Parts: sequence; C-alpha cells; structure tokens
Amino acid sequence: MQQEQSIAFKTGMLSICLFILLGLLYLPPESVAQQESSVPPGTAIPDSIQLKPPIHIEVKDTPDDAGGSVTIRWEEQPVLENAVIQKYRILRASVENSVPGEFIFVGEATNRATVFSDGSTDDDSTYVYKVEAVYELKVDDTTVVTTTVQSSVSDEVSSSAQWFNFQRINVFVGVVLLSFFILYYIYQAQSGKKLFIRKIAGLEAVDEAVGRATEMGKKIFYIPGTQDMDNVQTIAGVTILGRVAEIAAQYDTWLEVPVSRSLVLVTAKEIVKEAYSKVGRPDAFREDQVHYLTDDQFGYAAGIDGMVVRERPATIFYMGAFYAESLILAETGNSIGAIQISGTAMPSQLPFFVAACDYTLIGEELFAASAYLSREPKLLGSLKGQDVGKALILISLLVGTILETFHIWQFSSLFKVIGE
Amino acid sequence: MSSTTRIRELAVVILILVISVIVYIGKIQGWNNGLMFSPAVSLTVVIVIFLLLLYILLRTLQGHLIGRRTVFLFVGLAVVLPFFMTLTLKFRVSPEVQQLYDALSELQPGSKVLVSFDYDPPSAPELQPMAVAFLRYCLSHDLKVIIIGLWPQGPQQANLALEDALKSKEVAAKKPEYGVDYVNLGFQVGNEFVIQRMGTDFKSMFPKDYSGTVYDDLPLVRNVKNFSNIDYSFNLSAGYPGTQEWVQVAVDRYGLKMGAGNTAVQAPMMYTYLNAGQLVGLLGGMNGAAEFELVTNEIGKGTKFMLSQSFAHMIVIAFIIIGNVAYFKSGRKKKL
Amino acid sequence: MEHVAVWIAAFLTLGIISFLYKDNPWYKLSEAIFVGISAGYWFVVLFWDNIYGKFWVGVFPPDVVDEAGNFVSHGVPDYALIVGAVLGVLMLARLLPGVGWISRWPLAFIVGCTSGLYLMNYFSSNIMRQVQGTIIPLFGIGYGASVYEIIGNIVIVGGTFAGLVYFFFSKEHRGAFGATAKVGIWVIMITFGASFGYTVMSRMSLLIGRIDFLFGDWLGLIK
Amino acid sequence: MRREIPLLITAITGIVFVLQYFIPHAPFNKMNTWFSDWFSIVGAFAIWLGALNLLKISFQKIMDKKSDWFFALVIIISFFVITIIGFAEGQGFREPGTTFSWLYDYVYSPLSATMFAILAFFVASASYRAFRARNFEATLLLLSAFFVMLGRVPVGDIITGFLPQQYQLSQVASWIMTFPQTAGQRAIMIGIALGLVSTSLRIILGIERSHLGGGD
Repeated sequence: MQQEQSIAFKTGMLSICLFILLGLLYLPPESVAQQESSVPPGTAIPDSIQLKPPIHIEVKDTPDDAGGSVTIRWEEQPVLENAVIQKYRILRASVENSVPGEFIFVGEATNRATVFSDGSTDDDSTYVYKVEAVYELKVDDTTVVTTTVQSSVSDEVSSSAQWFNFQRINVFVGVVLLSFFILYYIYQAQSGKKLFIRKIAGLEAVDEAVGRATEMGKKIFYIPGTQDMDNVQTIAGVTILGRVAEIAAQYDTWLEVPVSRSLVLVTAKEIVKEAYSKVGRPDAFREDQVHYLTDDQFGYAAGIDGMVVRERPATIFYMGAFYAESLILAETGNSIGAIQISGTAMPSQLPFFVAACDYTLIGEELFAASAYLSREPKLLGSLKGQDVGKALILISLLVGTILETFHIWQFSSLFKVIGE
Repeated sequence: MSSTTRIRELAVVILILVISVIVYIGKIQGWNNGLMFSPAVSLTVVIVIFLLLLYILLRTLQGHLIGRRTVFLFVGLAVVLPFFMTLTLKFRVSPEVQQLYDALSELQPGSKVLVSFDYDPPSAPELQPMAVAFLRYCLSHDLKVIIIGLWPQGPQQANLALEDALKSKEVAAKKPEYGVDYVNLGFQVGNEFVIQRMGTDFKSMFPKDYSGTVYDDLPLVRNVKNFSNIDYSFNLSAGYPGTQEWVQVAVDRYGLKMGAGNTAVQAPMMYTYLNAGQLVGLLGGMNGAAEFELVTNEIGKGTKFMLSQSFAHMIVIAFIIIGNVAYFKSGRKKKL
Repeated sequence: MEHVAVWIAAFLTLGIISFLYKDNPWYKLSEAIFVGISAGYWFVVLFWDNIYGKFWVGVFPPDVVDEAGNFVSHGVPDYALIVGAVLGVLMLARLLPGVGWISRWPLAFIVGCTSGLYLMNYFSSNIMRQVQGTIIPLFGIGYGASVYEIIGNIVIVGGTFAGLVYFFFSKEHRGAFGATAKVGIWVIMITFGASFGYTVMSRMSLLIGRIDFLFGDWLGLIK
Repeated sequence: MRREIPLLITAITGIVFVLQYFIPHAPFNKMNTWFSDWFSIVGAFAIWLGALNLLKISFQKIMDKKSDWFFALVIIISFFVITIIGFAEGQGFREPGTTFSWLYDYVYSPLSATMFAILAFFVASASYRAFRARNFEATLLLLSAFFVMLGRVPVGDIITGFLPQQYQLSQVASWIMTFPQTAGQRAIMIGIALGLVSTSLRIILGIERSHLGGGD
C-alpha cells in the first residue's frame, strides 16, 4: 500500500515537472495569444477590435480506429462586429523529434467547424497542437486585412489503434443474434424437424414450364443474371439453375445457359454437369450448353436478344442480379410468347419482370427459392432463421414506434450504426 | 420473305441515307442552320399526334389492335418533334432537390466537396447535366471540389463537365485554379474496396491525379487524409458501384455527409436512404437535373430536354390506356 | 477524320435502332461489332488497370522522383500482391485438362471476400439503419407534426411493417396475418409503380440523348 | 482436399472481412487491403477465360459454316482490333487522342448508348402490352406509375392547374415517392438484406457450397 502511494506520488511529481518543462519549451514568452498579421504597411488594426484566440483546445486519440489519427476540438468563437473568421488552421509539433517551438501546419477547417481530425500522426510519437484562427478584419469600408490568432498549446496526445470498435457493439449483437437463429434452425432442420414453407407461386410453375418446352420440342434458356459470382444473387441464381437442370435432364429437354461472366461460366458448367449426373444422364450433358457471350451488359443483352428471336425457346428463366437489360430480355421473350419465370433482388428491375413475365420472385423470394425447390434442410432452416430475424424487426418497429411516439424512450438509438 | 418487301426495305434505307447525306452536306456548307417550328406549327403537330392517338383508340375499340412497331413509331415522334418546338414549361422544385441545395448553401466557403463520378457515356444524358450544374454551383461559391471515379470512364466525364462548368460567367469570374480550387484524382479499380480504403487514406488509393501529378503536390488535397476532412460529398451514379456502396461504406462506416445524383432507375431505392438520413439531398434523373438547374438559376440541358420528356411520358400513358381499353374490351382474356 | 467518326457512330446507332423494325443484317453487323469490341474493351481495361496498374506497378514500383525529376528514393514493392497474381493464374488452370479443379481456390477466395463484405454492409446499412429510420415518433418530436406529416409517418411505419409481413415464408398467410401481408403486397405494388414511372423517365432521357446526337451532332438540325 | 481447401479459403476470407468491421487494429486493417487488391487482380485474370470462350465459340461457328458465320468473324476481328490497339498503345491507352479512345468514343460509346436508348421503345411497348389492370394489385401499380410519370414532368401541373397547389400532380408524385414508395422499398430492402446475410453466412460457414460446383 505504502509503496503504491509512493509510486503514484513520484509519477505525479514527474509529470508535473515534465509539464512545466514543456510549457517553458513551447510557450513563447510574450503571451498565450500571438497576433501575426499580414497587415499592409500603413494600416493599423483598430484598437476597438479585440481578437480572441480559440480556447478550450481538447485533443484525444480518435476512438475506434486503426491508429494514426488524433481528434482536435475547440470552442466556437464569439462573433465580432468587424472581424470575421475565415478558417482555422491546425498546427502540430512532435514532442520528441522536432525543434522546440516549431509547429507544422497539418490542415485547415472551415470557419464554423469546431473539430478537426489529423490523420497523419505516428502512433509511436507524442504531439501537441495549436489552433490558429484566421480573421478577416474590416478596417474601414475599403480595407480588409487578414490576421491570425493562435491558441495556447494543447495537452500532449498520441494516437493508437483499438482492438474493438465499441461504436459498433449493437451491430455485433445484432449479427450474433441473427446468425444464432439461422444456425439454430439449420441444426433443427437437419435433425429431422419438419419446417413449413409457404407456397411461392413462381416456383410451382417450374415443372409446368419445363414440361411445356418438352412438349413443344423447344429449348429452355436460363439466364443467371449479368453480375459476377461475387454477387450473392448470382449464387442464388446458379443454385436454382442446379434444380432446373435436373428437371430438364429428366425430361430430356435442351437447356441452354448463356452467361456474361467467366466465373459464372465456370460455376454454371460444373453445376449443370453435376445435375445431369445426379439424375443419371451424364452422357446427355454437352460442354457448349453453358457458354459465354460477353462481359458487357448490353453486348450480352443484344446477344441474348438475337438468340431468343432466332431460336425461339419455349421457356426462359431469369434468376439473379439484373440491371437495365432486364426489360430488353423480358420484353423480347414476351414477344415470342415464351413462358417466363423471373426472380431478382434488384428493386428497380422488378416492375418489368412483374409486368412482362408470367411469374416473378420478388426480392427475398429469390433467396427462398433455392430452399423451396430443393427442400434441403440447411436451406429451409436458414429461411426459418431469417423469419425469426424479421419477427424481431417487426416487434422492434411496433414497440419502438410506440415508445418514440409518446416520447418515452428513443428506441431507435439501439439501431444507430455510427456515432455522430 | 418476298423479294418485293426486301427491295422496298432496301429502298427506305437508301432513302434515309441519301437524305442524311444531303442534310449533312447542308450542315457543312452552312445552309442547314437547324430547324425550328413556329408556335402555330408546334401546336398543330401536337394536335395531329393527339388525333392519331384518338384514332388508334377508336380502332382498338372496334377490335383492331396495333403492333409493336406503331408504338415504337409514336415514341420516336414524341421524343424527336419537341426538339424543334418553341414551347416553354414551368415546373416546381421537389423537396429532395431543395434539400440538396440547402445542404450546399449551408457550406462555408472553402469547404471541401468530394464528387465521385460513377457512370459512363451511355448514362450521360441523365447525369451529365447534373454534374455540370453541381460543379458550376460549387466553383462559383468557393467550394473546393475533389473529383474521383470508381468507373473507368468517370474522370473523363468529369473533365467534360468541368469544361462546361468553367465556361459559365459566374465561374469564370472566380478564376478557379486547378490543384487549388478543384482536382481530378482519376479512376481507381476496386469498387467499394476503394471507398473503404479512402476511409483511412485517400493517398494510398490516389497516389497521383488524372494527369499524373503526385498527391502531395496538389495544395487542395495535401492535407486531406480521409473522409473526416471532407465537408460534403456528392455521388453521380448509374449502377454498381454507386450510391448504395457509398452509403454502405462511406456514410455508415465513416460518417460522411453525402448527397446523390442518380439515374431515375435507381432513384426510387435511394428514397429509403434519404428518409433514414443516410443521404442529404437527391437528384433523380433528368428532371432532377432540371430542378437543380432551376434552383441554382442556370438553364442547362436538363431544362432544355424537359419538353421531350413530357411528351414521351404522355405517349407512354396514352398507350397504357389504349392497352387497357383493349384488355377490357376483349373480356379481360386476350393476351396481346 | 472527324466526318468519318461521326458517320461511323451514326451508322452504328441506326444499326441498333433498326432492330426495332426487325432483326436484320445491319443490326447483326452492329451487334457483332458490339460484342467483339466490348469484350475486347474490358479485356484491355482490366489488363492495364488491374494486372499492370495494380500488380506489376505494385511489385516493381517506379522510383520516387521530385518535381524536377530527380531521384529521391526507390519505390517500396508490395510483395503481398504476388499472392493475388498466383490466385489469378490458378484461375486459368481451368483451361488445362486435369488440373481444372484448382481454379476453385481463387473462386473460393472471391466468394469469401464478398460474402464477408456483404454480410456486414447489408446488415448495417440495409437492416440496422433502415429499422432505425422507420422507428419515428408518429406525431413528430414534441407532437409538433402537421396532419400531412402524421399521415406520411403512419404510411411509412405501417407500410414497412406490412411489407415485411409479406416476406414471411414460414407462416401461412391466413387471418389477420394474411390480411397484413395483403396490405404489404399493395404497398409493394405502389412501390413498383413508382419505380416503373421512374424507369420510363430514365429510358426516355437516354433516348433523348441519342436523338440529340443524331439530329444535333450528326445532322445539325437541332439548334 | 479438393473440396476442403476451397471451403477453408472461403471461411478465412469471409471471417476476416466480418472481423475487420469490428476490429480496427492491425493486422485486420492490412488484411482488408491485401484482399481487396488480390480481388481486383483475380478478376482481371478471369476475363481471359471469358474472352477465350467467346473466341472459341466464334471460331467453331466459322468452322462449321453455321448460317451466321460471317458475324462470328466480325466478332473475332473487332475483338482483336481493339485488343491489339489497346495493348500497343500502352498504359496511356485511355488518354484523349489515342486510337483506343477513338474506338471508344465513336464505336463502343454510341453502340452501348443506343442499346440503352432503345430501352425507351421497349419500355413503351411493355407498358402497352403488359401493364394491365388485371386485378387490384396490378391496378395499384398502374395508378402509382401514372401519377409518378405525370407528376414528375411539367405537364402534370398543367393538367391539374385548376386544383389548389398542394393537390397538383407534382405534389401527389412527391407524396407517393416520399411515403408509400419509401415504405415498400424499405420492406423489400430489409427482406433482401436478410436473405443476403443468411446466404453469406451459409457460404462462409461452408453450409452452402453449390458455387463450388455441384450439390454436396
């Protein structure tokens, strides 16, 4: 006990000494505030204008970051009659390395700002800061001069990196909760528990659509979107492709998959091949069933258009991420009278699919589709987990709106993503 | 196909080409100075189109349906003819455009505005007028503009827009200087990863500007480390990567204050971000551009094209009505 | 040359437009040029920007020079980039018989990156922030909202709620739940309508842009 | 091994990207940088596969003398023309004045812009043929499209000029966009995000692996 106190005392004394020493080093003898002015010779600054330096300079390590940054705050300056603040300049000196009293300019902030973050610090160094207000003085009606006033030197500060971003703790809790529900229900489903999934209109029609192509002796086109494998919608699209390919293989109907990305080409080929083997018809698979057109959005659309008009498929599937080409594709397909089943999570393209296709999977239904078609426990389970997440959101909406409407508690702050 | 149709089609193509050549020669020789209808002719054209639509409606009521090509023809007419008309239309500024303008006018002179050009020439008709109007406003109000692009063609579009903006009298009076008042940092690959890394360090993503000047040699950006040194940002977006990625990364992770100009296709989705405060201000499509031109008092291409835009909308609505008339007439069964 | 350029552009523009009449050789020619040129365009762009600009320049950085061009220091090579190139080359293993399976590694890498990134981005921006934005005091802060705003607030909260109910998959849409889901699909349909309207707007603008080119830049008929 | 290593790669990269959201400290910030660089490089290599496939198919068409063999030849020629020029011109291939940028401005640009623009015609024809007041839902869609289309252009206010200002079409359109439209978009957006999050989670944990080819 005794020893601890003495250490504390020593440290205290040491830091006071250090502080005084630093003060001697950095405070210029004249005063706390210096006036440096760029006054043209002959014009004097009227005595009536008392310029005040920025006060209450607070410096601290920018929280929740990877280091290398210090945040500087100061108090807003009082408004003066003939002097307008133009901007603030931020000055910095390193305690260890620089020549005493030498401050370097690190950046500037606009005249109403009271905070600046200096992102060019070194985590191993200690710094002090000064804030310089740049004033525009109106001497008389014609003369305006610029002058600056510096604040006193700030406390010492050094930047550091943090191991956890506490501003994001709510996101962390949310992700963990949602992941838990999804994994829990996947586990449940895999251990044999029956999970109910409501009917999804578009998917009931898949068999019928493939069947029609078989009857008519025509092709089926499957378009897995125009985005790359890095898009989760494309992944959902190729998953559904697997099921469609199985059905097509069973019916012995020609399925053609023109794609616009090389990675999709690679994946789709594997998936279709696998589907054909799965139903015992590996010999029926042909390499050129899945082929690449071009990476370009409209080059691709133009290519498909031509193919659709010339080859007149009986059924066309559009499952994945689409942009503007959705309309060209769906409208051309519609014009040759093909049955069209579409699904995308691109809100801006949904209206066209809704209008021009026979069935459309809206948004989340696309992701549900692979679960619905395959009836695989892992997919059904995660769908159920998503629903629990949705239920929590709905409850939050209800409870939160009531609490906020009657000003009981600001519930929405629970969902705040960044500190402002 | 019969050979007579083929000959007829070929004749039409040749005719179009011949007329084009004549008009083009006229343009070079100087006797073709453009076409302009007088108000009386404009009005007549409008009435004739209206009567034709009425005739189509009547035919539809009698059970004769029109084909795709007729629809195409009318859309073409509705877009082309207004170019030659001398009519002016008044319109009003919508709240989200006003919000963008307010956010801009609150900025102090010297504020740094980051503008990301995430589009290519095909979307330029919608976004270029916005870009020009926005840059013009910034440069004439002492806002410092930092341009980047996440699409390879973005910075080129930015240069075109700058060229136009610098022509304006207000801007020219300010004599903006490259490197001090505005910079074009060029394109960088990596989509949203670029945004994410700009969150910690601009310079690592844009070591040089568009013309090869080193980052630290540009006074405007020398002390711009990351988003915390940016006062407002504006994203011109035609797809991916675009406003959604900027909101997800720059706004929600780094607290950037941002407004957006979007193609009208994307705009509806952005209203959710607008409503949640993730976006401050939104220009949607050409009419967003026109409204921004109105609120900043500078007529540009957005306003100029509004007449064609109005006509095109009317035609689409007319055909929806005709289509529905046909549908109800046929006892709601017939699939066209 | 300028005349040739504008004529080529116009020729190709008309070629694509001619598809509106019907599929024809002019269109097919324009289409073929487009497919070839666009594939080649991205091929070149990705080579120079990513393989050269990112990888090569990163591993073999040029020397740092000052404004006058004098040598300052050697660039710092980033050897970590080699891993990327190795993954890229593995991708091409697909072309070789027998070792094609190895191209799954880079694919796995790409899918992993985007899954991780999407998971967090969508969770924070499109779930958390949207829920936050939907929870609002219906009568405004301090009960100061106008009737217009109150109705609007109720529509936003109620509409989002009902819309989400529609997306429930593990519960049959019956009774009060079914009724809410029904309202949900109505709200979604209004959304689609608005979205449709905006898309019409967008497409017409683009056509206006092309017409401006044909009749303005090319034929000089528009003042 | 053929299956385990890819699953491990996906899991590690995915988890790193999730963790770096919460952990600002090194090495997580650095990993993010590496991964994003590697990502761009892999993407650039991947296009070789696509380009070679396109060439292969086009060559086959010519060899088999299929009906459209001439256009397949055009595809090959135009691909090589722009590629050779692009490579020959070096890193500055995009700068104004190069042949590559000429091709871009006068061939690629008009073609892609026109492809975009003819959507205007398709959108009109789709409206004419597909937008039917089939049922209540479709009618809602139609009405909302109707108000927005008219309200967003000057014509709307001219037609409803006789009404008080707050009931004119531009105001109605604004109301639809700001309130019900936003609500619907938000519901769709949250739903999609939930789907994305759960798919991503399954992918990272190796539960979903169809993208690596085949089912289980």
